[in-house]
This record gives sequence, C-alpha cells and structure tokens, in this order.
Amino acid sequence: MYSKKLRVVKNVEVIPGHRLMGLEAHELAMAAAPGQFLHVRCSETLDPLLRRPISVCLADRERGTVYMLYRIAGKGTELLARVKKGDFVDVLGPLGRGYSLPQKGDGVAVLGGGIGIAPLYFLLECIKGIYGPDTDGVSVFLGAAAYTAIPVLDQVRAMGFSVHTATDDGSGGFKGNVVQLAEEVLGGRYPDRVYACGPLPMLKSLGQALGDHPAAEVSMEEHMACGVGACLSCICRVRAKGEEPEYAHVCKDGPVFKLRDLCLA
Amino acid sequence: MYSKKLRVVKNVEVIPGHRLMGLEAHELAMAAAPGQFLHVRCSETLDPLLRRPISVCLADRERGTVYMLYRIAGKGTELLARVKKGDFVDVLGPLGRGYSLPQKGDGVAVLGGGIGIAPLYFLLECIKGIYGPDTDGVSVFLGAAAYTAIPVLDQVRAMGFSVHTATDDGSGGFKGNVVQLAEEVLGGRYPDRVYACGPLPMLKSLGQALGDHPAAEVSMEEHMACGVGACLSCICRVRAKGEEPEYAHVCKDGPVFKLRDLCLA
Amino acid sequence: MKLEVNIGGIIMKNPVATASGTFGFGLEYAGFVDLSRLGAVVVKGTTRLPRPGNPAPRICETPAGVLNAIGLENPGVEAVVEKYLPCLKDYDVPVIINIAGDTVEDYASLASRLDGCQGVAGLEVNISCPNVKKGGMLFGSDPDSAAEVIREVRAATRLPVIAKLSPNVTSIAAVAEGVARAGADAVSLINTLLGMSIDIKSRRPALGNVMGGLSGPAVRPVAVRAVWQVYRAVGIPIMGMGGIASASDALQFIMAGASAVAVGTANFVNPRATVEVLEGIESYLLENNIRDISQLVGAAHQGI
Amino acid sequence: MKLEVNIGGIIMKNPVATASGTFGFGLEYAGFVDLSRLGAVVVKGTTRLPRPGNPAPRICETPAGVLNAIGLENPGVEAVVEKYLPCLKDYDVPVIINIAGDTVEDYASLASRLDGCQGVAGLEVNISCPNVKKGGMLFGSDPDSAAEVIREVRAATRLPVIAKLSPNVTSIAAVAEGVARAGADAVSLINTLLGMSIDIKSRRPALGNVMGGLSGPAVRPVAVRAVWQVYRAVGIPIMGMGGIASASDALQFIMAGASAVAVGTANFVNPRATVEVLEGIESYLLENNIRDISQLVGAAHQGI
Ligand SMILES: Cc1cc2nc3c(=O)[nH]c(=O)nc-3n(C[C@H](O)[C@H](O)[C@H](O)COP(=O)(O)OP(=O)(O)OC[C@H]3O[C@@H](n4cnc5c(N)ncnc54)[C@H](O)[C@@H]3O)c2cc1C
Ligand SMILES: Cc1cc2nc3c(=O)[nH]c(=O)nc-3n(C[C@H](O)[C@H](O)[C@H](O)COP(=O)(O)OP(=O)(O)OC[C@H]3O[C@@H](n4cnc5c(N)ncnc54)[C@H](O)[C@@H]3O)c2cc1C
Ligand SMILES: Cc1cc2nc3c(=O)[nH]c(=O)nc-3n(C[C@H](O)[C@H](O)[C@H](O)COP(=O)(O)O)c2cc1C
Ligand SMILES: Cc1cc2nc3c(=O)[nH]c(=O)nc-3n(C[C@H](O)[C@H](O)[C@H](O)COP(=O)(O)O)c2cc1C
Ligand code: FES
Ligand code: FES
Repeated sequence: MYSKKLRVVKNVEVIPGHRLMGLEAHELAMAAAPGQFLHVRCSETLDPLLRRPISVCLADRERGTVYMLYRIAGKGTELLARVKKGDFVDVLGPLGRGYSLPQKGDGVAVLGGGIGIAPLYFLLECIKGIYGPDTDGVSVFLGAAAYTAIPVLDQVRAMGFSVHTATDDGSGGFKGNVVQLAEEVLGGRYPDRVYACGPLPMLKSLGQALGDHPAAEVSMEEHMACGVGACLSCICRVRAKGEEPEYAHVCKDGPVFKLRDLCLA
Repeated sequence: MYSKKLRVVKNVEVIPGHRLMGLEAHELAMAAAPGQFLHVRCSETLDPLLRRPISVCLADRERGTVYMLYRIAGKGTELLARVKKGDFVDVLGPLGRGYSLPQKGDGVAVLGGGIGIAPLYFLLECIKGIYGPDTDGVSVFLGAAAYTAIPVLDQVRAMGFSVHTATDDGSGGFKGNVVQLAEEVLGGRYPDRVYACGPLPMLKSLGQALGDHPAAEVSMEEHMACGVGACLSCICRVRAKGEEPEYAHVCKDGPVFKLRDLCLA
Repeated sequence: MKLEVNIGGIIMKNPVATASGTFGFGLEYAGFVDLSRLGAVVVKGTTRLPRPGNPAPRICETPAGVLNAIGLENPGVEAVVEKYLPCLKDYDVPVIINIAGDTVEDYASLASRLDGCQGVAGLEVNISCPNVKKGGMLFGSDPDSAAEVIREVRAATRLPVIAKLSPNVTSIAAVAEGVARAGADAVSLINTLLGMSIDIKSRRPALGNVMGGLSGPAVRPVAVRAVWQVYRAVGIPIMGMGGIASASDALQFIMAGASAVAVGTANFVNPRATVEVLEGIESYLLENNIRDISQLVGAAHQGI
Repeated sequence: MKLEVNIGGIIMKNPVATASGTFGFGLEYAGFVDLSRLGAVVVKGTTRLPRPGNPAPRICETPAGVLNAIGLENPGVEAVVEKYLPCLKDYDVPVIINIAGDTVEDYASLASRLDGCQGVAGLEVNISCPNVKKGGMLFGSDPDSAAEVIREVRAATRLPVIAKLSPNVTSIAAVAEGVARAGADAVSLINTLLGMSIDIKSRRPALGNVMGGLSGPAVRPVAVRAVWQVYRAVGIPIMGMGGIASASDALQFIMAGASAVAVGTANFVNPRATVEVLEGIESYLLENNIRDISQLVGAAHQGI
C-alpha cells in the first residue's frame, strides 16, 4: 500500500462517457488483487478535495501497468478525463479486500451491471489464469441500459468467456436486468461461486435470488474520505445479532463482502 | 468589456519564471488600451476562486491576438503556466483606465521594474506608432535583480528605443535601481511625460524624485476581487483634503494614476 | 411556470437577487447582466454619512472563499438617494437598500429617510457586518439587541423590512425568532463568517482590519444549515445566501427553506452568475415538471 | 532548533499532532507515517460504551471541505484501553484520548477510567461534537456548561486536560475563559462547523443525520480567527486545527497563538500530510533563523 504520483500511459474513451486509464506502476501491478481499489486525486488543487475510489480494472504485471475503467460521473471523474498521457496522477493503493478466487473447476457466475464490470474484468483475467483454456463452467452476465453502453464487452468476449448480455431497452441480448438474465440462463441453479458488482438495486435483487448462498461475493460502494479505515465514513450495514445496527466499513472490510453478510434492505 | 473563454494561441517561457500567453481575441484586441488589464480565471474549479489581474502586454489588432506577460508568483499563475496551446482561458476585460498617450514630439521617460514592463510594452508599441522612426526623445529604463531577469528586453530594444538597464547585482548596465538610473541618465531633468510600472518601493522613490510632476503616470497593484468597481476591495490612498483618508479603486479609477494624486507613504 | 416570489411584501419576478456589497449599486455589472432580469438588486451597505471604509488590504483569497474587510465604504444615504437610485430607475427591478449604523438611532433615521423614497422596494437591515467597530454584528449577536434594531426600523418606515442575520452566533434560530417578533417581514441569511488569515512572510494579519468576513462556496454548508434551522423556527420568508455559484447551489437553499436567494461572491468569479443561476433554476423546474417554484421551498424538510 | 512544546503538561517533541477522528487509532496510517515522528497522536472520540454511530451517508464533499456525521462510532473505552493502547506502545509518541459523553457523569467516569492508564498522555475533552443528539456540542455551546464538564473531568483525573472547543458559538473566547477557570490545562480548537448539504436530486439532506460538521481548508479562516481570539483571552496553551494542509497553514495558526497544531481532514487527501507539515515548519525555522518554535507562537499579535 503506497501513495505515489504515477505516470499516465493511456487515457482513452472506450464507450461514450467511459474511459480507460493506464498508469505506470510496477509495485502496484504486483500487489493489486481483483476487487481492490485505488484512491485517486483528480486535481492538485483543493477542489475537488477528496480522492475518488476507482477499482483496479487490470494489473499487467509484466509491463508494470495498472488500468482503471471509469465512468464520468461528476466533477472528479471529469477532471480525470482531461488528464493527458505523460501527466501524473496521485494514487493511493491498492486498498481494501478483494474477491476470493475460485479453484480451477469451480462453477462460476459473474454478474456485472454497467460500470460494475470494472473490478470483474480483473477477476475474469485471474480466473482465466487459473482455469486455462477450459472456461466452460464460467458464465458471465453483463448488463447496461443499452447494448452500446456495456463497457469493454468485446474485450471480455475476447478472453474466451461465454458472455450473456442484458439491456434495459432490449437493444442487445436479453431485455431486462442481469439478475433476471442469470436467473433465466441458469434456471435458478447458481454455481458454487457467484461474483457481482453493480448498482445497489441489482445487488438487492441478486440477494433475493440467491437467498443464503454461502460464497456469493459482491463489491459495495459508499462515499469515502480516507479509504484506509481511519475516518469511519464508508459504512454499510451488516447482519447484526442484537437490536443495534451493525456496520462494516467498505474501504477496509470491503469493498467485497459476502452477500449474505450484508443487510441491503 | 466582456467575459469570454478565449483560445490560447501561445504560452511560452520568455525568461525563467516568466511566460508570455497569446489569446485569440479580435474584439479585445481592438478595444484594449495600454495600461488596461484583463481579469483571468486560472482554474475552472473553485480553487483558486478569484480571477487574477494581468495587464495587456500587447494587442495585435491585425491578427486579433492579445498577449499577457506574466510572472509565476503563486497558485494562480502556476496553473496559468500549465495551460496548453488550444486550451481556453476565461477572461474579463479590458478593464480599468490606462496610460494617456503622449503627443508626437513630447519628451518621454518610461521606467519599468521587473514584471512592470508588461503594460509598458504595449505603451511603447503605441508610442512607436505615434512617433514613427524618430523616437530619440523617448528614454526607456528597465531594471531587475539581474540582467537575465529583465523580461522581453531584446524585444523592447528591437522596437528601436534606446534602452538603459539597471540591475541590483550589477550584472548588466547600471548597478542599482531604475529610478537611480533614470536620475543619473536624465540628470534630474525629467521630460514632459513619465510613465512607470513596478514594485511599490520603486514607485515611492520615483514619487520622491519627481515631486509634483504634473503628468507622471504610474500603474498600481492591489488585491482584487471583482475587477469592475463593485466590491470596493482594491483601494489605494489618494491625497485627501480633510483628515479622513480618501481612497481610489485601482480596478476602476486606475490601475494607472497620476503619481502626484497618490498617497504612497 | 411561476417564478414570482413575495419576500415580506417585495414582489420579485423570480427568486434570484444580488447579495449586498458584491454588486455595487448594480450599475457596475449592467454591462454583463440585464438588471431587469433579476428578482431584486440589493445594493451596498449604506450608512447615514459617507464612510471611507477600512485600510488596505481589504480582501484575501482563502480556499474556495474570500475574506473581506471593506468596512462599509459607501457614499452615505443622501448620495445613494440622489445619485444611484435615479440611475436604477431605468431598470424594471425592485431595489433593496442595505442599511447599517453604529447605533439604533442610525438605523431608525436611515429607515425614515428612505421611507417613501421613489425607487426603494424595501430595506435589508444589516445587523451582521463583521467589519465595523461599532454596531454591525454586535447588534446581530444577540436576539434582544437584534430585535431592538428591527423594532425601531419597523416603527420608522412603511417599507418591507428584511433583517440580515449573522451566522456568528450560537443559535441563529433564536435571533430569527427575535427579529420576527419585532416585526421583520423577512430575514436574509447569512452574512459573512468571522475569519482571518495571516501572511506568514510578514507575520501580520493579511487584512488591514485584522479580522474579516468569509464568503464564497466555502461557507455554503454553513449557510444551508442556517436556512434549514431558521425555516423550522419562524414563518416569515427567507432570502438565502452564502456561496451560491450555480443553480444547484441555489436549489439547495430553496429546498432548505429559502423563498429567494442572493448571489454574492460568485459575481466576482463570473459576472453573469446571477442570470446563470436563474436560467438553471428554470431548467430544473421544467425538467422536473414543477409549475411553481414555491412547491420547492422547504421541500427537503418533508418527513423530517 | 527547538521544536518541543508543552501542551498543558503533555510534552510533544514537535508541535504537529493528528486531529481526533481523522487518524483512527493511529494504526491505519502507520504504513504511511512513522508515528514516532509525530508530536502527538489524538485518537478517535471515545465513549463509555461502544457506539455504532450514525446511519449512512456519513460524509459529503463540499467546496474545499468535507461534511461528516460519523456520530462518534467507537468501540468504547474498554476496547480502546485493551486493544488499541497496547499497539500504540510500540511508538515513541504521546497518545491523547478524545473523550465524549451524553452526560457530565459520562465524562467524569471516562476521565477516572483513563486516569493512570499506561500509555495515556492526556485527555482531550470533546464538548463540541455536532453529530450526536445528546451531550457533545450542547456542552460546548455555553461557557457555564462547558466549565462544568471540565471541572468534573479535572476532579476525576490527574492527566493533563485539554478542552476541545466548538466554533458554533457567539464567543469562543468566553467559552475558553470558562474552561480555563474550570481547570483546563489547554484548549484545542476548532471542532467542526455545523453545516449541511442537500441532494437536489432526491431533495433530501445529503447526510443520514441531516446536519454534519464541516472541516477542511474551507474552514481555516474561521479556525485561525478562533485561535487569535482565544490567545488574547486566556493564558493556557492552544492546540490549533481546522483546515491545515500545509506548513504555511500550520504557521498561520502558530503565529495566531497556537503552541501546537493538529492535522485532520488533510490526512484523507494526503496520508503523509502530518509529516510534510512538520518538515515544512522545520524548513521555515531554518530559513528564517528561528531557534525555538515558541518564538513564533502568537507572533502576529505584536503591536496589535
Ligand atoms: C470501492 C469503489 C470502487 C469503485 N470503482 C469504480 C470504478 O472502477 N469505475 C468507476 O467509474 N467508478 C467506480 N466507483 C465509483 C466512483 O468512486 C464514483 O463514480 C466517483 O467517486 C464519482 O466522483 P465524481 O467526482 O466524478 O462525482 P461527484 O458526484 O461529483 O462526486 C461527489 C462525491 O461523491 C462521491 N461519490 C459519487 N458517486 C459515488 C459512488 N458511486 N461511490 C462512492 N462515492 C461516490 C465522490 O467520491 C465524491 O466525494 C467506485 C466506488 C467505490 C466505493
Ligand atoms: C492591475 C494589475 C495588473 C497586473 N499585471 C500583471 C502582469 O501583467 N503580469 C504579472 O505577472 N502580474 C501582474 N499583476 C500581478 C498579478 O495579478 C499577481 O502576480 C497575481 O495575481 C498573483 O496570483 P497568484 O495566484 O499567482 O499568486 P498568489 O500569491 O497565490 O495569489 C493570492 C492572491 O493574492 C493576489 N495577489 C498576489 N499578488 C498580487 C499582486 N501583486 N497584485 C494584485 N494581487 C495580487 C492574487 O490575485 C490572489 O487573489 C498585476 C496586478 C494588477 C493589480
Ligand atoms: C466584498 C463584500 C462586501 C460585502 N458587503 C456587505 C454589505 O455592505 N452589507 C451586507 O449586509 N453584506 C455584505 N456582504 C455580505 C454578502 O452580502 C453576503 O451576505 C455574503 O457574502 C455571503 O454570500 P456569498 O458567499 O454569496 O458572497 C459583503 C460580502 C462581500 C464579499
Ligand atoms: C471524519 C471526522 C471525524 C471526526 N471525529 C472527531 C471526534 O471523534 N472527536 C473530535 O473531537 N473531533 C472530531 N473531528 C473533528 C476534528 O478533530 C477537527 O477538529 C476538525 O475536523 C477540524 O480540523 P480539520 O479541518 O483539519 O479536519 C472529526 C472530523 C472529521 C472530519
Ligand atoms: S473511507 Fe475512511 S473509513 Fe472508509
Ligand atoms: S476589485 Fe472590486 S472594486 Fe476593484
């Protein structure tokens, strides 16, 4: 875990409003695990003040490059979009606890909603590394508002996975959301390993679909200040024993949690 | 007077720590007079918040380009230095009251200390326009800490003026300040027209040297918020009749004042 | 779409005004903004006699904010009435005079001088200026003294009276209650936060007057909170201000309970800020199918 | 060069501490900063019993600032003593426990529990937290109730007692005088400014707890002013904080009268902020030929 100014080697649009940034970061590339995130300064001035959490989308260990796939959502990501190749970006990371990797042969379902693909892309790379060419047991479900709004879809396909798509407007694949799609494709029989990342409503409906699935893991989002567990701002509710609410901290205890430990209602 | 985002056509270092920025601005180039200034946003974010006043250093009416010569002094000018050709900069102007131009044949002395050359450069261009090739009656005195720290010296020389230089460290020309230099060269006989811009101590000693000179004009600096006379922040003391202090507003009543109207003590 | 609001008897055709002291007497910005498009112009703090204001430096930039110590420089009420008001008559916009004094009598005398003056739509009573030695914020620091000033002003004029409150108090709601009981038709808040900055090179205060008033985006959360608290405490209309630079900033104030808003420091950064705030509010109403801006006033209190 | 300062009996080897609640229990930042280099570590607000804190969202960014409504989530004093203090023993740094309670008795009981506890250098008494329903800022809003808490704490412990003051008052100097008379060995200021933000999409308060505390560079001018005023009012040492992000920020506080400073929100932006502030202060002293940091304390008051 370190804080450094990293040289930008790439910062390009992948689909409208979504960009891929590559950073020269040998140590970071070695250290990062799928599901972990970087805490990024988007400006050197005091506005915006706080860092922005962005998942590691890929760590190319050979070249020493770390990638972030990000959606332009507001002030911070807009400034990030303007950074040019050769500029430097101040990054803290890798932070948080990532996904636990499957063992070769485990049945796997991966569900990504919108920009939720970002950490899953890294996960899929790792799964490919573990599984080799035989990834039949791995089903990937990606969704977005429209077919052209699913980021890095071709790249995921190019990894060799069988990818099912869902779109709200029916412009490609299943018309509906990824959870409905997975339900339909899997016929309600979820494999040993389920990994997801996406908007809260998607995670909620996945929770309903999966019930008490022992290994399903999801990545959570919450507004963050420190990113290292010091400020106690990034809470999410977890199942509690008593009456009092119990909270976990997304930046430190997560961002990846076992779905059944969460209290998403 | 308008507020616009102008395209940057040039932003280059002229001497260490000093840069020249050219802006595509036809209207502004037509409207600007020497001594007037622009009020420049150095960042699109809220930090730094206020605009920075920078003199018009040259208005090229034919090409429709306005130039600013600036010293990197802090946060705002540092951000300005990073702006690239093709970027846009938000500018308000031309603001304030400039120098009154001499009539052909008037004896003229121009004194610039450090970055104080910026508005005087434009003034000299205008004087050249009025006087034609015969600029014998015009003496230019430029000073800085060291010879290599006098901005655009060669360019002023190239205009055809006889330029005298003063340096604190004696690295070029007279060892001392511009006022002492002018005193020496002119033998205490100041011409009809005296124009100056530079740090406050320089203007103060010029005031002492000139006594009640009826036409000497100097450009003043004060921290500004609005730049248009609305906030009443940019005061300088002027000679008052009564006991109470009397203030003028640099952005509106100046930045150029008759030296004898000011209360610089 | 209805944008008109009524601030204690002042009919504004839309909720966007200028904050006193940041817009001169209106004319300084007339080249950038058609004053007739504004809901109201609130002019610079005006005193009985002319005042030179504080020594330099009067302004100092801070993170996302500005400290000022102008010290109520103004030409005095007679010059305002004779020189500035006539120029503003060319515009179709209510003019609100911000008045300030050293004593309760000063306020009362200003109020009666301006009573019945052509072209004056209302008075904003500045009991919250941090930059003067006497009067100003001292009056606004305590519900009783604040009420006393308002009572006397109320008695001296038939004009709508807006009390301008200071955030530098333990309970702004208590002061609001005080002035409401004393007869204020509306309140405006917030004036600047008391602050200071030190120049570490000279090891001296950065402002000539040592302390100053903090304004700009930096103070917006304090201002929104103040509007929220005052909305719950009193029933009179609120003019909200403090760090408004965009329509979404302004909407925060409206949802917190302000019927109108004023743009201050942002004018320095963007001379067209007032009009852009107005246009942004219009778009928001349109996009959200809201017919009348009053539907949004205090909307964020629902269920809390 | 002498950097050592004495804050009411706590000897700090240099004037740079961490602000409570922004540095966890110290260990979260141990990977970035050698804790032994710091003047002091002030830990998260600690209560008698564990507290879950407020519902989400707990944080919201504002211009050059941050609103938080953590609500004193903490594991309770027993866990702090048993789990966290032992880990901090490995570092050569005084540990100051920030204590908070709903009642005066809570404070007294915390103070006596921590009295004589190995590894505790002093107590910072948080009578200024804006994010809890009972206690907190309510105690700090009035000189008398503030003094009452400090008096009881003073009676319950032999440890140095630092009263942490709220800026949300009409006169912070009056509160400082109250706690000084009640036996506080030092004061620290400022805690956060009461603020709020509204999410205009949902038309709801942006924080789960409605209002929150504003911190970060935005509040620095208010904090420097508070230090300036309190320095003139009381003789006990001041720990200054509020928006410090750089050495020059810290020097402003020192010249205004703070003997020590604490870095808060800036840690989130730059985890090495504390050490960088310290190094910058060292350079300033060196460049300006100042042998002892104490020569700078209150320097800006000279002649005013
Ligand atoms: C662990 C984690 C990993 C993430 N990974 C990615 C990723 O790989 N790609 C990507 O595009 N986005 C990711 N996000 C979301 C991303 O952090 C936000 O989109 C981003 O912070 C928005 O900042 P902004 O300034 O552009 O928007 P603004 O709306 O201007 O931000 C204002 C404030 O809200 C916070 N905020 C806004 N949206 C979110 C959000 N969804 N989650 C947390 N804080 C938010 C910002 O951090 C900032 O403090 C991730 C979030 C988390 C918590
Ligand atoms: C009428 C006028 C014309 C000017 N023309 C030029 C020019 O042509 N070239 C040039 O290099 N400089 C010029 N200056 C000075 C220039 O405005 C400052 O150097 C600049 O504002 C510094 O900003 P900063 O953010 O880099 O420095 P910072 O020190 O970070 O600025 C902090 C604050 O102080 C103000 N400030 C700092 N120094 C000055 C100053 N000397 N005068 C006024 N405000 C100041 C800034 O505007 C800002 O609000 C002019 C100033 C005035 C008033
Ligand atoms: C330079 C300046 C001068 C001001 N003068 C006055 C004044 O004369 N009377 C007054 O009531 N408020 C005055 N104010 C306060 C503003 O009207 C407003 O209440 C405050 O600045 C908060 O709004 P803002 O953050 O949008 O600027 C002044 C503010 C500034 C920045
Ligand atoms: C997230 C957060 C949590 C805080 N928790 C506490 C606390 O538990 N006790 C306390 O006295 N102050 C707390 N504070 C206030 C800080 O200690 C400090 O007084 C304030 O933030 C101003 O300093 P800054 O601007 O450098 O952050 C907290 C501040 C923040 C931002
Ligand atoms: S962001 Fe600070 S604890 Fe998670
Ligand atoms: S800068 Fe506002 S009056 Fe001059």
